[in-house]
Amino acid sequence: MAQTVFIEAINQAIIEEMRRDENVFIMGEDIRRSVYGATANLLSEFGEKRVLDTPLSENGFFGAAIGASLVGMRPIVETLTSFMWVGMDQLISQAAKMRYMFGGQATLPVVYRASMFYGGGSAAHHSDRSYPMFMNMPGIKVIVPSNPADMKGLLKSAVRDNDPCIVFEDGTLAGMRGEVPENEDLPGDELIVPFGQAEMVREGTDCTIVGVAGGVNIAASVSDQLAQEGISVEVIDPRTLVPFDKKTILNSVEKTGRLVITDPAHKVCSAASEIASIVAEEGFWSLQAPIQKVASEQVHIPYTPALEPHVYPDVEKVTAAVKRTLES
Amino acid sequence: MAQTVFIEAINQAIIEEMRRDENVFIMGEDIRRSVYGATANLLSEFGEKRVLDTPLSENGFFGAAIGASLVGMRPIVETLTSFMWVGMDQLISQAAKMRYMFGGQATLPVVYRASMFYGGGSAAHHSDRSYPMFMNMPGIKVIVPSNPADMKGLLKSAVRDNDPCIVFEDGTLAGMRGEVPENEDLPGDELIVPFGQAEMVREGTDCTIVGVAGGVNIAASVSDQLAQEGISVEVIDPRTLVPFDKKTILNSVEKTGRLVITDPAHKVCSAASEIASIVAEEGFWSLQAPIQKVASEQVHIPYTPALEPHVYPDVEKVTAAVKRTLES
Amino acid sequence: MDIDRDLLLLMLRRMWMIRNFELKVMEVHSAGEFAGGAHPYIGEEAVAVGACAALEDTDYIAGNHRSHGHPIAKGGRVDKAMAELYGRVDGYCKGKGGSMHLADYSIGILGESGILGSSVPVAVGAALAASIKGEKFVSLAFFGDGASNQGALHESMNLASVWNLPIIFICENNQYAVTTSYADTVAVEHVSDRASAYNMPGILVDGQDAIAMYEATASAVGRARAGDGPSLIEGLTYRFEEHSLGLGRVRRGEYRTQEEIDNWRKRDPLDILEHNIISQGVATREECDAINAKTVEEVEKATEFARNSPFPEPSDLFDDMWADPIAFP
Amino acid sequence: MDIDRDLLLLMLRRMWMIRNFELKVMEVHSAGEFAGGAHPYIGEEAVAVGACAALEDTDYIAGNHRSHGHPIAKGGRVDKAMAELYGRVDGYCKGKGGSMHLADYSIGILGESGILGSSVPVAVGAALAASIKGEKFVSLAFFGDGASNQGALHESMNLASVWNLPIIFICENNQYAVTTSYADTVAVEHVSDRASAYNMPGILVDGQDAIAMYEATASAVGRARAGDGPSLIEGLTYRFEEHSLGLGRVRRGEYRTQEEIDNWRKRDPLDILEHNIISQGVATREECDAINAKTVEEVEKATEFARNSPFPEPSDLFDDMWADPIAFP
Ligand SMILES: Cc1ncc(C[n+]2csc(CCOP(=O)(O)OP(=O)(O)O)c2C)c(N)n1
Ligand SMILES: Cc1ncc(C[n+]2csc(CCOP(=O)(O)OP(=O)(O)O)c2C)c(N)n1
Ligand SMILES: [Mg+2]
Ligand SMILES: [Mg+2]
Repeated sequence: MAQTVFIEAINQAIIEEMRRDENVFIMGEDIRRSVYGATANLLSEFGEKRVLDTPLSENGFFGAAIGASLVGMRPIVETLTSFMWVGMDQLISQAAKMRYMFGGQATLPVVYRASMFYGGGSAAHHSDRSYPMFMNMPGIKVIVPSNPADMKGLLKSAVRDNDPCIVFEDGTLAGMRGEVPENEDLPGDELIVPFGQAEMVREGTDCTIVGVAGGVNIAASVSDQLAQEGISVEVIDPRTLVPFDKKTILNSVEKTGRLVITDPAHKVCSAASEIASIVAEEGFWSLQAPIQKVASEQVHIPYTPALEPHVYPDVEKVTAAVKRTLES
Repeated sequence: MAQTVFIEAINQAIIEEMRRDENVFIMGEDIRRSVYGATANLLSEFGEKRVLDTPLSENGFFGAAIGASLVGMRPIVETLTSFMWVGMDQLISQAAKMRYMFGGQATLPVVYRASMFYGGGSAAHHSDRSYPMFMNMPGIKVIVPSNPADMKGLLKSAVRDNDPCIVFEDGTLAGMRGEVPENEDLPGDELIVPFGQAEMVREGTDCTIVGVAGGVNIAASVSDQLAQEGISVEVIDPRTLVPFDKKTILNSVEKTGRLVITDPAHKVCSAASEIASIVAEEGFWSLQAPIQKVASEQVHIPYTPALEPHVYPDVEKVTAAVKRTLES
Repeated sequence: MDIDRDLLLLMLRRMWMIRNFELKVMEVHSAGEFAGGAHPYIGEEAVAVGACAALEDTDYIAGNHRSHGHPIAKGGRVDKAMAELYGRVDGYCKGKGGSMHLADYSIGILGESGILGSSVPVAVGAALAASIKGEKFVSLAFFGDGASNQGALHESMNLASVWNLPIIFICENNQYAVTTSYADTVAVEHVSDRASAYNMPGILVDGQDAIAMYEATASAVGRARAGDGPSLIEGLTYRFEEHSLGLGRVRRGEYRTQEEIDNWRKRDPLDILEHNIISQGVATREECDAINAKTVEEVEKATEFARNSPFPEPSDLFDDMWADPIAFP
Repeated sequence: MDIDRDLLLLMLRRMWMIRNFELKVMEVHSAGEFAGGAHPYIGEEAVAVGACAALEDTDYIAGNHRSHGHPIAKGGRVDKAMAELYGRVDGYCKGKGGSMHLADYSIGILGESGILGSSVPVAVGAALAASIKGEKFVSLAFFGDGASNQGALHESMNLASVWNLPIIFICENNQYAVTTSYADTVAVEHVSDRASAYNMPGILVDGQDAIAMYEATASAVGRARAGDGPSLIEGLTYRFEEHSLGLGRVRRGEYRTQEEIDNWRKRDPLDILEHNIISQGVATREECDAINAKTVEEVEKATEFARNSPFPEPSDLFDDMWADPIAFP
């Protein structure tokens, strides 16, 4: 298996899908010169018609992607979570709602790739982790890969999916290396990761940690460290938040009796809140201790490195949460 | 005490605040002729400078309100939740973030009055109940009045508050009559409802229901009906979701051991999810049964009256949830 | 331009269809037969009908809240439209969309949007697909004078221009957004004057004259198909009725004078088209009246169809949410 | 126009301040003294300085990601600006904003926005306040050629025009948005051509000439204060450096030729202003050099100030979220 960087995994997925289906095209700001790194080599292979540099008009080109998808194309749109506010109307009023509103007539196979820059001094305007908002609004599939292989396999699934998808690309993972299987080693000669299937990242018996996006690595580290202290922590990566595999989580909590959730989103109405509420409703009798949410503090992302790290979940906070739940 | 219609309570609050402070002004679409009913008689009393009909440019005038607030005005903006997507960038990137991002230099006393039309055949494009998204993003106070008196008192507080506020005006309450105290009967001669103080709507001992906005009336009806069966249900109205009075709820659950939440928002990452997650973390040892969320189904709002009512929480669903929690 | 006889009569038929559909809608709405709001297109029929007469079934349109005229003008079915207003399973959207969200994907009607300006980028996208695929279809976006102030319009016109897309922007300038005069909200005299800011032709057309609308649109469509890019057409028109059914607060005459309304009613687009048709000897008064009568009949049948169509079952609630279904939470 | 000697020298001082500030920022950034990105304003100094020279302290400005030039041009302090880039408590925003979010509310700098186009409606709002209160202050919005395609610009210019607000829109057309040429994204030849779509004056100015920028802005400010409404000014300029520090992927010359860069560098705004000043006998070469040297010194001091300023304490994290504080969840 090849060691592949997260951002390269994105590039591989795009290239494979554009080769496979000529209706796939990509648009975004400065993608021809691959300013953000994921769109390298596309222009030379696929040409200007299928690799579109857009004006700064997120609402306009988010919508143009929707329109193109309605008439048979499969657009991939590159953007940042923080620029999605500008194009929110197209995402919510059109992408999420059209199919239902038109009684199933509209099919919108459009993929938004939204980078989440956070943790690197990008400050409040460039550090959004907005997937909980898209969980609240039905109609968009919410994809949160936590490693290069899933990134590749989930993005390929998104391109083939017939519903609008937002793939939240966690910027803290951009340089992460991981094993991505070679196509020839795979059944069907390609890497597809299906939606709605959580992955068991670590098995354990004392406590379950559900990690979201970059939170998965934190959870895995906590599990590894606590193993040294004889504490056995199970780690689950939901991989997609819509659809959501609650069964794997409920089963795990049934086994461990304890649940910690680590989510880089702001903690109020976060994915962590939702998962906690599901378990408090459907897994209540399994719980032997209070659920612990470890999510970002309810402040904006400060620029200064002296403050920024204190906003997010980290190994220390998650370890403390696991210990709290074990002690109570 | 006068019986006042919800929409008239809004009008009273606006008139009183505009009389009190000449920096208060109001802007929105077709407000001079009070198309949505809450802005009657403003133009004649306050004139064109302070009662502004805007072009259809939500992002533009949401932002203009922010700018005006930064330099000493106190704008009230009338809109609908469903039009807020168009102006989301100004709400999130500017209103919510400016103060923190500028290290406290910016003060933005701006109020958005966002009607939530739902339940009356307005279909997917006009029926949003989007407050959970604004709970997720710090920086905006989230106000959810459930009756005419609170509507008036909370809106007046919002106008005086120095942070951006969104007052979510539940359209199912537009015609609701309720007692609104006369100013001369009040201490300070006016009705002010402070933020962050939940109201105990019914006292009870067997189960707690937290209702959000229109959900409060449902909860109260359930409490009244179940009282006939000898079941004692406490009903709590948080009145504001940001800030949020968790203490009153945790105290109530300590007493009753059971929690049902009824919230007209879509159920995933809803206010109900958040409240459930708080209690599952901080009130866990009080709970004697699984928490029950009763929120809107995860579909868009269908137009037809044959389907629309099935989306929302209602007395039947909430009653069933209370019984489920009592039986388990 | 020399217009085909059949096309003229098709336009007349569609305009009567819209007029009679809307009259029926007003009647049954005030009788309480359905509850949601609706925005009558009466007085503006020539705009949509003239524009859509220049299109093929394989071309696309997208529209707005004033939503019955566009699909009928594009050849949509009144029975499915009416059933949709009644919230029935046989409606265009199985009752899920209602008045503001008619769509017929079988003939390129991408759907009406209740959020103003919001369907315009979508229409741009259909044109983008034509450009990428190298196909000849075009796309047409309807929006009001009020909506022309939305940022979405600016972005859409700019995108269409820099990408040279086959799209026609049709501004239905009926001079008001609800109660607000366009003179108070549009900084320029004519919306079509804004075309120069996007380096595209901007054409101001008498929106009461279906033939003029057809000719302007046909020429823009010709440009678009030839690869010469987008156009902006403004049809100057007037809404004869109030903004919407069920918005009782706005009384007639409160924001516009009776005189203004009366003057515009004298320029009824149906009178104008019939006058042209008859004076050019394309058809007689009797033939025109027969067309009108035929559409009255069709609308009547459509209303019966709607009334007899069942409501959806509660279990239908979850259908149509996803193309590739997922478990509902 | 006859420009005051003091004003000319003030402009020169501010331009050197920006230039030397940016050079220092590039130096310390590449030495790793702070981590966040930064967008150098080198080459474009005349635009902001000329424009702001036409303002009073009681007037307002709002800007964008290319954010060091605007506040310095408006009279902001380099020590607090530099400390902000270093993420220190003595920074303008106590380290919470960083390079892209400088602001100084004491002198009308409403703040720089990292979301493009997004500060423009805010600037419109300040002008709206002037109009409602009947006061004489004006507001000025800076945005790039790239950002001119945002819907926010359309809505803002239209609002300002229909409400006749005292605002000046300043497009800094440096001809690229990151790697994308404005010719590929702006459908019209000059951004200022779009003014006609909003019924306001649109003025194309040589953005390398501070005096020209000052004169155009002063006359627009005069109009605005007199109640004659908004203006759009486009300063045609050029970014001498790459888009941003810390965006390593874009190599010089990949999207623009070395020749183009060299040609523009020959039109350095500092050379042009000094040439004017010296040739008009306003000051000597030596006096100009002394001004430059003085700003080098101030920037040096500012850098020391920044380096010596402490980082915020972790407990400061929750400060400044709310004006009327609430319990944190
Ligand atoms: C984004 C948005 N803002 C506001 C509204 C409310 N609204 C519905 S119709 C209308 C007036 C529209 O005017 P115009 O675009 O001229 O179309 P017309 O109704 O005149 O056909 C308004 C303000 C809306 N539906 N969407
Ligand atoms: C809404 C939004 N979209 C995209 C970006 C990313 N971005 C930052 S700077 C930039 C280019 C801006 O070009 P222009 O407006 O011409 O300003 P310049 O950098 O040339 O000064 C882009 C695309 C952003 N910050 N905000
Ligand atoms: Mg109109
Ligand atoms: Mg530029």
